[in-house]
Amino acid sequence: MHINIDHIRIVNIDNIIEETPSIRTLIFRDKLSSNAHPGQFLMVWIPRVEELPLSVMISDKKMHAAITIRKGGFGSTALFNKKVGEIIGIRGPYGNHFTIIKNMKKALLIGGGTGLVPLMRLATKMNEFGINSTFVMGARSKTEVFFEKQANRFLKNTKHKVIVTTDDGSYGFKGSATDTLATIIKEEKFDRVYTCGPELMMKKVFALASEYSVSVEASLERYMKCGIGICGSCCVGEQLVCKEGTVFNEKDLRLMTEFGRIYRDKTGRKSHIVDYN
Amino acid sequence: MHINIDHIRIVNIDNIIEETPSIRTLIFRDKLSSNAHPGQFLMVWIPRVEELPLSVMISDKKMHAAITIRKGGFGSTALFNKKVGEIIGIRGPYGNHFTIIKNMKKALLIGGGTGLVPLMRLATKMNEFGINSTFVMGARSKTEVFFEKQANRFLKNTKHKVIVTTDDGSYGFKGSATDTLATIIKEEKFDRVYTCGPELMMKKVFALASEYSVSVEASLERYMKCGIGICGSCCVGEQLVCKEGTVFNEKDLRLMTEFGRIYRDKTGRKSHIVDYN
Amino acid sequence: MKQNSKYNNDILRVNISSLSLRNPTILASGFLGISQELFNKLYRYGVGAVVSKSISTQPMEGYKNPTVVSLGNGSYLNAVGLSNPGAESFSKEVISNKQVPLIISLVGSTDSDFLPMVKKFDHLNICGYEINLSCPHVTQMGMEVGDDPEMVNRIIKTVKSYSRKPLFVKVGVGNSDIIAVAQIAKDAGADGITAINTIRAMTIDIETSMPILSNRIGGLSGKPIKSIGIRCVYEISKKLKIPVIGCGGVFTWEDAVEFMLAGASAIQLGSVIGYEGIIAFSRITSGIKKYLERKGLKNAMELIGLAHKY
Amino acid sequence: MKQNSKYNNDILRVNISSLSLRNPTILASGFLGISQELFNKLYRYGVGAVVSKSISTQPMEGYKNPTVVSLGNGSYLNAVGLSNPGAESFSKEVISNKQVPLIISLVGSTDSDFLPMVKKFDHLNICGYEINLSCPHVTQMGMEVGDDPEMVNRIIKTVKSYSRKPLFVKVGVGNSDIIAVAQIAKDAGADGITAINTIRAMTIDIETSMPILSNRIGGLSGKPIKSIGIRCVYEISKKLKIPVIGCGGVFTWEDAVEFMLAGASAIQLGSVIGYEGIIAFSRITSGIKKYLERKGLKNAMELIGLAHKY
Ligand SMILES: Cc1cc2nc3c(=O)[nH]c(=O)nc-3n(C[C@H](O)[C@H](O)[C@H](O)COP(=O)(O)OP(=O)(O)OC[C@H]3O[C@@H](n4cnc5c(N)ncnc54)[C@H](O)[C@@H]3O)c2cc1C
Ligand SMILES: Cc1cc2nc3c(=O)[nH]c(=O)nc-3n(C[C@H](O)[C@H](O)[C@H](O)COP(=O)(O)OP(=O)(O)OC[C@H]3O[C@@H](n4cnc5c(N)ncnc54)[C@H](O)[C@@H]3O)c2cc1C
Ligand SMILES: Cc1cc2nc3c(=O)[nH]c(=O)nc-3n(C[C@H](O)[C@H](O)[C@H](O)COP(=O)(O)O)c2cc1C
Ligand SMILES: Cc1cc2nc3c(=O)[nH]c(=O)nc-3n(C[C@H](O)[C@H](O)[C@H](O)COP(=O)(O)O)c2cc1C
Ligand code: FES
Ligand code: FES
Repeated sequence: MHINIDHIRIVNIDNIIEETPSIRTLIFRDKLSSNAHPGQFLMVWIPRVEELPLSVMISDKKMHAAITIRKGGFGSTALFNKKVGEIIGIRGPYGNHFTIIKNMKKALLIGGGTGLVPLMRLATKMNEFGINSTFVMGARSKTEVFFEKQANRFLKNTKHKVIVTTDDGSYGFKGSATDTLATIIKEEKFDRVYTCGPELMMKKVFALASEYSVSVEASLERYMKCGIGICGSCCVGEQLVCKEGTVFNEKDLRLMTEFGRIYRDKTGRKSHIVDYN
Repeated sequence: MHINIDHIRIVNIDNIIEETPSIRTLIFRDKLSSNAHPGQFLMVWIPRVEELPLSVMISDKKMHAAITIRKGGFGSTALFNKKVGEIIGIRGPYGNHFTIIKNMKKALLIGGGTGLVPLMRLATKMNEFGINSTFVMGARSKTEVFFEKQANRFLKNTKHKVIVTTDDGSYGFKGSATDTLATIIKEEKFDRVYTCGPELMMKKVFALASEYSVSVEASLERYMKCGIGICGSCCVGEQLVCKEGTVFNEKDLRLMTEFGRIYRDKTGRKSHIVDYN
Repeated sequence: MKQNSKYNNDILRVNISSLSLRNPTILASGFLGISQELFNKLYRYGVGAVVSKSISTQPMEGYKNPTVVSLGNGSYLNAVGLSNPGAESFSKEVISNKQVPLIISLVGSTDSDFLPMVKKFDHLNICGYEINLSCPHVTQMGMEVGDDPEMVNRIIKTVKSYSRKPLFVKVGVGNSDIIAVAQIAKDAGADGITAINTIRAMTIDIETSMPILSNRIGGLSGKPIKSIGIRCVYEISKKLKIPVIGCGGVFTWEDAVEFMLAGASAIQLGSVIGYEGIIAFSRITSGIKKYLERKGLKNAMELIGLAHKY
Repeated sequence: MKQNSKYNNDILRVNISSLSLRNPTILASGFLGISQELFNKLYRYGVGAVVSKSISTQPMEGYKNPTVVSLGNGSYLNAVGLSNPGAESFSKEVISNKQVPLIISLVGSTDSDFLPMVKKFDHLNICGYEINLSCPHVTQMGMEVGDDPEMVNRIIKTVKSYSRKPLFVKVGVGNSDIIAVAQIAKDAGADGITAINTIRAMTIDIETSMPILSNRIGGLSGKPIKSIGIRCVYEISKKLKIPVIGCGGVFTWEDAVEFMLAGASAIQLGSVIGYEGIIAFSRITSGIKKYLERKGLKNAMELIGLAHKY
């Protein structure tokens, strides 16, 4: 039977992985999500609580997929607190996705926080296509580092490097992920830089990559209601993040006057994006 | 593109044949109708006037079909008066259809008035399958005889007989079509009798055929509103003529206590079927 | 009444007011609704109850064809014009009814229309009435009556004063607040509400620029109105605490369950018959049964209004 | 206003009250309606005019997600809750508007809400207002206001007393007679009517027994409501002889033509965008154009209300 991806599918939480004290990965069986492209997202229904856009995380289990949630406000905390055996609803996967260039040799993946999620799915692609990659993961401090082991595992068939940076130096390199990028992008030639994470980080990544004429794909976040291109709440200028994004390339980003600058809240009002560190 | 047969298709009247002073055949292009099975009918929309169930008549023109209308009351007269180039709407074809028995050798077709229409389509099938047939056509008098020539033409590749009867003897055999049937059914063995016309005629046909243990298929008429099995106006007992009919076989007819007896009018009230001669 | 054993499943039995139905599927008024032989067949095919075509004091011819237009995607537009054989003739039709739980749908303009009709039916083997206050396309009848609170009150009181059989009032989405009409019906003594009827709508053929229905305007039924029906059932059952029979666009067992969760004690099937025929009743019933079993519920009535909690 | 030459077709130009649009396709309120950059893009893609998201005096957060549910078959249920940036912030958004024929949709509870808003927009490059009297899911706003004839009258008079720009009143199918509301709007001085808004509806997830929308009840849009919209446009335009903008389930050029034959001077597109994106505008426009040419008509306005003759 044909499944309408816009209809909510109820799934059972089969397994939960505690990534950090405030980040968990919930695993569920869903064929469509298991085939999602890296960078696509789901609209996740927490019944009678919220619906949130969340990137599709990968699961080792066949026909399964996952979401990785950081405990924060109302909706995310309710989701974080779900137990194995409880149910959630999902629709999607939505949006475009990261793309691989023909004859690509070397990729750089750089992200932070739950922005790492789409990059993890991308990492498995890199592995599959035999593309060597460097994966830079930023975190505030040691307790917030996650996905390092998985990244190494996902990339195991290729020549790869997983570099962790912490703002406070409690683990890996001290400094921000973009500091590290600034160093390695000078030394090595990458075919493309992929990024997802805080928008100001992505803005710096874009600036650095542009400086060294490296192609970029960045996955953006905006407030989403419908996830399917009708309500307009996720707009960045004339683009809809849910439909024409979430992934934009250097050409798109160059034209987006709001990228790294303007975020619209739930009401649609614009505010300036500020560094929350 | 898939066509929904329930949606009205507007067609142009390409040609009109005057069969008798009160009967005309209107020819139009419509693929679905051109492929209709013998006995199927169309719901014919005469814009802002009426919608009438009418049997699908055959047309020699490729991709074309026809309807044959007897001028009577409001709707039929409006349709009868349509000119070449005017338009009508059609939906369907609807209903089941006459069927041919495996290894059938000889068929008898018997009808009267516009009941001849589905039998004409059936005649072309007989020709196609090489089944020899006798076609008995009843009419009141000479001026009301029609389809004789066409029947001979449609049956040209088979051994066939077209017998016309008139009540007043002004043409062909004097008497009713069933009088003739009574004679020939004694002398010849038919695999099946097909009939369409006034219900009392069909009732006699059914009685005669049963007497000689010949299989029968009769196409019934009832007042139709929807043509698609929802309104119930066309019911004969528990059967819907538009959906389970219009063609019923001897087994059905035997169980139908209303066959040849009861007709429901537009309001759904029952009345007794009387000979209108 | 005797029950066909194949369709006897206590898990599916529902009670609505004083009615007890072997399952919650009911034939909606206006579908196949004038022949006792058809009612018998429907019962053999597993229907829980049957509502007749809406009957008026006198026979009505209704409108000229076209009276029913298919709009595709599981929907119809109809302006049959309440054609029906009239109470006298129809009471003779159903006089032979033995086992079919038959609800007579009645329509009229004033309270005085109803008493003579009820008198013709009340001694027959029928199990209740449905008062059609919501036909959207016949002037002076149905919806126009439903828009007149005083008349609604009088009609219901008149019927209740004569008959002890359960009385359902069928309401629709139109020019008045559906909750308000249902409230009046409840206050006047109705035993339940049927919601919803078709919704006033229209279709125009773009080649001729002409409305297709002879009456131009008709009532929309089928899939498009389901979510509107769910809303009405939810609001009426939640606010008025009165038994509700859900109607409008039920095509699958999932739709039936959704209506029951919204607050319906039973559901009526109409347009689906145009797509699947009367097999729809047993198909939907067995879907509900499997759902109940999977959810570990003992009886279909446990579903009624579950969504009110949230 | 400057016109994009690719979309200049005199055959498609329509006048509605004092508005002159290069073609009859308009973006419906609530779709993509908060970003000037998006309005500019829509105009590049061939839109005839744009209606903004409904704007209130203060910013509104609206309801929690889920706010939009796809019901399949070209239909959505939404209870966004009129979330919008508020008049102050939105007037800054559109201050840079140059060429887009922009209609500001306004929503409020009382007449006193409207004057301050109109004052913020009236001097900007906008071409009219649409008063939303028909949002079916926010209490004290939209439809509840539309159900109060005196308030409708006061709101319209207030806006008209300040502004000379054309004012359209958006009505819906709900608890009041849509014709009566439109009549009040006309009498109060409205220049046109937009019909229809979404219709109150609901969906319940059968696995959890829970309403999906956070607000439980929302508004149904898309294909299911088309024939209801056609009926409303037909009745309003025929009975009131006032310009009407058709809205509700327009997915194809055939739908657009049907609305115009019913009496619409232009049509709004909403839900179709979820299926095809904004390419829908040019696709539907070019369909209308071919139809006009085939029928030998010189201008789209010749279609308006043709069905009234029959
Ligand atoms: C495409 C996309 C992918 C995402 N992937 C992930 C992921 O994999 N893991 C993860 O933890 N988070 C992800 N997020 C963020 C996530 O959707 C929530 O924003 C976040 O979980 C905060 O939720 P909350 O309930 O704590 O928010 P609240 O406390 O209610 O609000 C805090 C802030 O969260 C943001 N937010 C809340 N609701 C939404 C919404 N519907 N759409 C966008 N932003 C919202 C807003 O900026 C809001 O101001 C993603 C967001 C987008 C747009
Ligand atoms: C399956 C079927 C096939 C038919 N095929 C033909 C055909 O090929 N040629 C032909 O001339 N006629 C055919 N008829 C009869 C035709 O539908 C009309 O009944 C007939 O043309 C009379 O129409 P009127 O406008 O003159 O009727 P009116 O003067 O309005 O009514 C006279 C009588 O015609 C019958 N009638 C009217 N409308 C309908 C209707 N919607 N359904 C059934 N009966 C109706 C009723 O018995 C009615 O009492 C067929 C009928 C059916 C049911
Ligand atoms: C052809 C037709 C005739 C109808 N006749 C009646 C009627 O006589 N009385 C009535 O109360 N409802 C009548 N209805 C409305 C149905 O009973 C039902 O309320 C409506 O069709 C919605 O249900 P559905 O979506 O399952 O069809 C009729 C509907 C159709 C399509
Ligand atoms: C998500 C969404 C938001 C809407 N917001 C508004 C609104 O703010 N103001 C308004 O008048 N109508 C609003 N509407 C109603 C639409 O403008 C339109 O009337 C309705 O969707 C019917 O048109 P359609 O079938 O083409 O979608 C909204 C509809 C949807 C689906
Ligand atoms: S979230 Fe609604 S348009 Fe993107
Ligand atoms: S004509 Fe309606 S059921 Fe046969």
